[in-house]
Amino acid sequence: MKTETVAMILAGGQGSRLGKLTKQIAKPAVPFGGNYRIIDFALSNCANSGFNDVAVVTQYQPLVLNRHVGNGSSWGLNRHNGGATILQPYSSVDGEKFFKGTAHAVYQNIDYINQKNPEYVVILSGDHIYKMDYEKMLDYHKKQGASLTVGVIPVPWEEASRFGVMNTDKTDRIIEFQEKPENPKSNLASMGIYIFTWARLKQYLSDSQSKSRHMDDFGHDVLPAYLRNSESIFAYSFEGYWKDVGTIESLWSANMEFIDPNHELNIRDRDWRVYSKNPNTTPQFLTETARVENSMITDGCYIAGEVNHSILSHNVKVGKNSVVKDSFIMPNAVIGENVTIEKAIVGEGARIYDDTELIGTEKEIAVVGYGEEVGGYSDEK
Amino acid sequence: MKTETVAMILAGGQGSRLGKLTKQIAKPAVPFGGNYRIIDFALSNCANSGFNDVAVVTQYQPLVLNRHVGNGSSWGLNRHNGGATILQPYSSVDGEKFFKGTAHAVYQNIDYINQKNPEYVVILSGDHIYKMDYEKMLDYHKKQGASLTVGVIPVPWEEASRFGVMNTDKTDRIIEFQEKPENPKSNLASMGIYIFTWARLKQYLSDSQSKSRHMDDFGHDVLPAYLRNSESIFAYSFEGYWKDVGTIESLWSANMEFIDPNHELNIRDRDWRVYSKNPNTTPQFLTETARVENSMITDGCYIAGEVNHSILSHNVKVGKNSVVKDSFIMPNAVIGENVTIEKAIVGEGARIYDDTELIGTEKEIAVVGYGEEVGGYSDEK
Amino acid sequence: MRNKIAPILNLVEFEDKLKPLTNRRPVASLPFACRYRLIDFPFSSLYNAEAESAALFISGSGHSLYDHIRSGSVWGLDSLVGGGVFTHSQVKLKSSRSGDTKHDPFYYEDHYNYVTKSKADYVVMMGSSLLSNIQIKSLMQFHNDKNSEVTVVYKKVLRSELIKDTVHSALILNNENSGAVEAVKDIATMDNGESLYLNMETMIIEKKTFLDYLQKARTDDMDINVDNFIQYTLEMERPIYGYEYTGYLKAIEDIKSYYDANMDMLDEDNFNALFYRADPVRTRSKNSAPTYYGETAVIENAQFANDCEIFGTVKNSLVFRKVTVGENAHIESSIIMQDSVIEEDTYLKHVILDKHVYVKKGARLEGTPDNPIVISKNGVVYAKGEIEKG
Amino acid sequence: MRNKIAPILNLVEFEDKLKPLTNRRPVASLPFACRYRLIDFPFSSLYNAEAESAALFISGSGHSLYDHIRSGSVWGLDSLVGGGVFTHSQVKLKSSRSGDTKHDPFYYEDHYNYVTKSKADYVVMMGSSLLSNIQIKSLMQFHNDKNSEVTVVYKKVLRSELIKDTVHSALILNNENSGAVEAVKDIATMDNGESLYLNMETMIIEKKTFLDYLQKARTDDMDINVDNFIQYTLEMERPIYGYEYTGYLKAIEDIKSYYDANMDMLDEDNFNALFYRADPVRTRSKNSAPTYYGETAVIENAQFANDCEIFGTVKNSLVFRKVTVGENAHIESSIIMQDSVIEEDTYLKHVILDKHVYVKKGARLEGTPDNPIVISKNGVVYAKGEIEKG
Repeated sequence: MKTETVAMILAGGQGSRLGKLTKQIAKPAVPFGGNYRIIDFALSNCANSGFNDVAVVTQYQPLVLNRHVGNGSSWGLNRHNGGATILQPYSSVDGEKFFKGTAHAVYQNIDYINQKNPEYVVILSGDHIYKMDYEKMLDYHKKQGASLTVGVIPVPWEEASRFGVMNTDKTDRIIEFQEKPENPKSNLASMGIYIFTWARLKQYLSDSQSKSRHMDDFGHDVLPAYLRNSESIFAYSFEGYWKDVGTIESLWSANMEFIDPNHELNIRDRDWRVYSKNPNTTPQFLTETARVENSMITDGCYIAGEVNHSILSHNVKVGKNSVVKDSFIMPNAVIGENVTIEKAIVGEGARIYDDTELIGTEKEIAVVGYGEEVGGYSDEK
Repeated sequence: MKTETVAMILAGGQGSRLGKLTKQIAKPAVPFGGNYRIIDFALSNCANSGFNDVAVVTQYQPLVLNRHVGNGSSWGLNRHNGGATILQPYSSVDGEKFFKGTAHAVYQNIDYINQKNPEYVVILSGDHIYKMDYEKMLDYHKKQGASLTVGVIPVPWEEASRFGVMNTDKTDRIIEFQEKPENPKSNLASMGIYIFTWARLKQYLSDSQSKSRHMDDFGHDVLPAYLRNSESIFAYSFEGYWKDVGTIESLWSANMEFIDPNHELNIRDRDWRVYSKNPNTTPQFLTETARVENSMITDGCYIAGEVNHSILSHNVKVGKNSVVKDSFIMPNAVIGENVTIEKAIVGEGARIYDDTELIGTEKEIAVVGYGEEVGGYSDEK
Repeated sequence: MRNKIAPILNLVEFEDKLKPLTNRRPVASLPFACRYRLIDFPFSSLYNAEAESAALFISGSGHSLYDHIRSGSVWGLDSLVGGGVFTHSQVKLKSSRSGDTKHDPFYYEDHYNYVTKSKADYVVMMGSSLLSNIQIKSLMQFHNDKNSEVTVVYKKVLRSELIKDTVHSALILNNENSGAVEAVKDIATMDNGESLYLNMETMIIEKKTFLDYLQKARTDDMDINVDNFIQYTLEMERPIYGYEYTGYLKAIEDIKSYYDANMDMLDEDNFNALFYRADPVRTRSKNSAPTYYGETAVIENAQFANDCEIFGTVKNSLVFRKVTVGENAHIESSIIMQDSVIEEDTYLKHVILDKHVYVKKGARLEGTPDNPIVISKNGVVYAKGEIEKG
Repeated sequence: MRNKIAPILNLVEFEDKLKPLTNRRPVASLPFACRYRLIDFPFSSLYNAEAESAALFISGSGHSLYDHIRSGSVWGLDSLVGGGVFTHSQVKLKSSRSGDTKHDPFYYEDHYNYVTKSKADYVVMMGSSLLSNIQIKSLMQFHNDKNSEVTVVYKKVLRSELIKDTVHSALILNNENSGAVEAVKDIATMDNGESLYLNMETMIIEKKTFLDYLQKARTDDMDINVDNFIQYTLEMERPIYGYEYTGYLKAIEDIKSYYDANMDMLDEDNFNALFYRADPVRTRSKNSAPTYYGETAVIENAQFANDCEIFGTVKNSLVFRKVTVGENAHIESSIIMQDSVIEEDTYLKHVILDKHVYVKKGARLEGTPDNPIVISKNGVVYAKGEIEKG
């Protein structure tokens, strides 16, 4: 069967602004929303958009990410010789192949794409929270006969200078690209989503290699080269919830928004589901002393304390007389008795011992790392 | 469930002595015996030995190898949270992690092993043809209370100087290791199979790292260090067919031996099966003009010519009036009409056009590379 | 451990007293404890024993069961290499319980083929209606230590823990310490108040002994079940032992015992005994969102699965997936199965709602602990107490 | 393409004339062409149309079929996300063919639930006994181009290509170019020599129309099959078209047609038409070694699966997996199913050996092309012409 589209999810970044949350795992593998990891949104979008061939390009601390993605079966991707494929650095007769940038990562994996021999390659990033029908964007790309279509989202004008913005003409053709401009001419920010007609992109990447030109990054190198050569580049406008969760504060606030049952993402929509790998665990057990209000709780939790406007991921334990408020607790964390947690993110498998206080502010969210222990005999780090 | 044993199959080598056969694929992924790839023997041994957790450590051209191994389901390994896991170079906060040697590859993947927290780690190489019950060797290791057991095989004395040989005392304890010695004191050659008690090995690898000592290779570094420290190291003697297929000639002769229905490997033994990933293909079709004698043919083949003392892998086509003799033909190769092939290895997907002669000798086997075209309008490379 | 056991699940179980819950499903696929079905318990025992395959014998079409089991991958039973769940619908088997027809010859042949093709040394027989979490590895250890040919799992219970006309049987042991089995006896004939060794209908048996009995059973047109194996082994005077199970057990025999078993889970000791005592219990998990508890939710000692939205009061109850509970709804001591909707201003106490029941605004239902009200699948409950059957 | 079709496989097919091959298997799991079973063909059509699920309706226990299908992963039907093979054993359905019992109400409910839960726009109905390789994507294209509500696949054949008392029917078309269907007619009533449009019992139908008919069928206790859909659509005067299939087709109706279909595969044109014309045919492949042909093997126009060892002569025959053919064995114009052993000095011509048949040294069997000898599963053939049934 001919493969029309290959999606490449670039999931290699360290996400260093997430501090200790990404010390041992890649950013796309960071938990989100109780039942998910960040990359689930991009993977589910692929599945819901009808893409079967999805490569996850990864190089930073990939163990958790790789096990999570597996063969893609959790997202229904393991069908028709397609499925999720993990692409990681490797060596060849040409030497070792680490990835120097987004476009370089694609070039280094050109063998994978050539085997699939697609018409189109969709470049996605693995670290945004959104629901998007890429098939509609692909239809647009085809209709325009574009060699490149860039996904853009309107941002408030006053924030536009924080983004790479696209200036378009009246037909939505991109005529200029400004990276974090002081005086933005447009408020259309790049989402880091590119649809390339593969034959053309392949030419650019291969030529650059033979001519020793740098074609490492899509934004810095490829897009300008396309513009210089008057390729037909179009902007495809996305309207809807889209959030980068690259910092502690944005990760926290995205989770807090997510609690709202009327959240724009509509997580319970059966027609556009967000899939994840589901752990094997027990039901949620709320004891006689539990008080749970305006919160999301996941299977495997055991709650004897109070939970208020928070998200508890699977297998979290909350002891008696403890209060968890305005917080996001990652899977398998254990919270003892008489603990107060407020405006915090607690990492996977962390242990908060009895009688501990962990209180952050909106400007400085309290963070407990992966497997970290707080209170009790251990020092608070 | 506690994991007793983790098996690490070191499959990262380039296998450069296989010339153009390993230009695009790793040596363990090279086809063998009609229906197999070389690594199938180690993987099937793991499955038959009752090991569920098998890591395939790879860095050279891993695309074909990774797709072949997948999650290990073809070998029945995908059970009980175990399964095959591909480990490839990655980066971390400590920098980029390419593998400098066998022991270094294990050290770089210490996170994977720690998660499994096994008693024993079994180190295997992915490029030998043999059937071996590792569980028996593990039982021996336990019985001896060894910290390391090395799999050895007796070789003719005159060839011993080509190997790493183990001198043992009367109790089979290894007291000396000689790497390719001029005057070997023993004819027990190392098979590159090690069973380590993990806690001890972990200590060696971690200590060496903190002390900046080199502990890159099991044979060159780890084994001598163990000997220096008087660790209890035992030799476990394997008797049976064992073949390194690291050169064109050894790959060819191992295949020729494999044809023999009385071959020691006993490929049709239902109690110790060699598993592989089976392609979806049609039955074997031998036409009215076919003549097949003393040969192994695989599903998907179409034969209108003569095949004598050869192995045809799946989906090979042999046209009318062609003769294939004393040769090993890899999957999807197409051989036209009036072709003569003798003492040759034909690579995957190669095309031999009509009226071509391809004749090797026992000393210099004719080789056609992966996807290579010979005869017709194309030049013979 | 390599594949050593060939498990046979006898799922032709007594289901009449569990209607209407068993109208369209075998006992084995009865929902339990928010996320499970009864079959998950024997299957998880098999998983933890690293079994590679299982043969199922059921009556009827088994659709709901097959839909749950699928390839068996959740329980490690889908290996491409010698694995698989082999299903056999024994249409005639059930009627033969009443003795009026002969067994289909395939009944014996299917057992024979499965066991002989397997490379196992032992056959393990299990059912699903005696809810428990059995460690087969320990059972096997005991079996080997005793040099037993047949070892049957039992639990010491009081006669009163089983219903009056129970179909289960008790082991008569030589003495408790040795565990040697002397006889098997119908419990229905025993007096209340007696303590007894309940035959848990779980057995490990040497492959050869299994095949020996199979031949006799075929000749004499007998059922292949644990009771008959015990009788046979006793007759042949071969070594047969009882293995004591000390974990949580409940015989699911009628609506009340089904209801009680679920309610038992709200007791932490029982919950931990079943789910955390031995090895984990695995079930097919479905993609889901976390459960949302609104500002008006009041929860007290209750269990929930993912994917619910709760705005009312839930006390001493178990709530399955995708259930909505409206504001001012009051649910107490009830079991609410998946896809049910309980609108606002409703009152449910001692009620079992099967899947996809709709409780309309203002409706009230109150059963008793001994006689909970059961609403069948797809039923609708109106405010005036009318119930429309699904 | 996202999931657009809800396929229903009606596998309650006419099997009486295929005995003894169908003694223990439905028509759908008849072995074919060395490596396949008939179900592989409709399933591969579904795979190539990227279907995500399928509902199967069979009679009997279906064990051999389920064992072949397993999770459906070979055909992409095992997606965790909305996928699955849903099996329904319709025990009563079969007897209802003779009109003496009413349908089980679940018969209709199962169809209804499957189709309404699916997010598909169309229902596709197929069977397995009309061997072919249909491209559903092209069918759907045609269906949409015609703005049809029901489109039925047909092939132009001669009356003589079907058996005298065939159960199949023919379409009556308004004219061949438009493809509009005017009526459906039993072929058994038609004269030999006639050319006709064979109703291939494969149909695509708008979901709404399907559900409309389902309601009527439930009320009137009618079968859910292609013929009835055609009648209904004609009565309702809705657009219904025939879609011409031009590939290889064989109606597997009796032993002879089954034998002929296999023999057809030895003709390269037929083989290519079925296996290479459209999309690949997928089957569950088992782990295997290559087939070994010894020095004494003589092969002429024959097909083999892996895992055989051949030392004798095989002409114009099809040999399944794990077959051993001894020296000086002569096999001609025969079908040898898996696990059979043909010892040396034997002679087989126009023979069908079911699985695991043992032909002892010196045995000779010779049928005719019109009446091949069939040896049942596990049978043993002795030199003196005695046959011991398996």
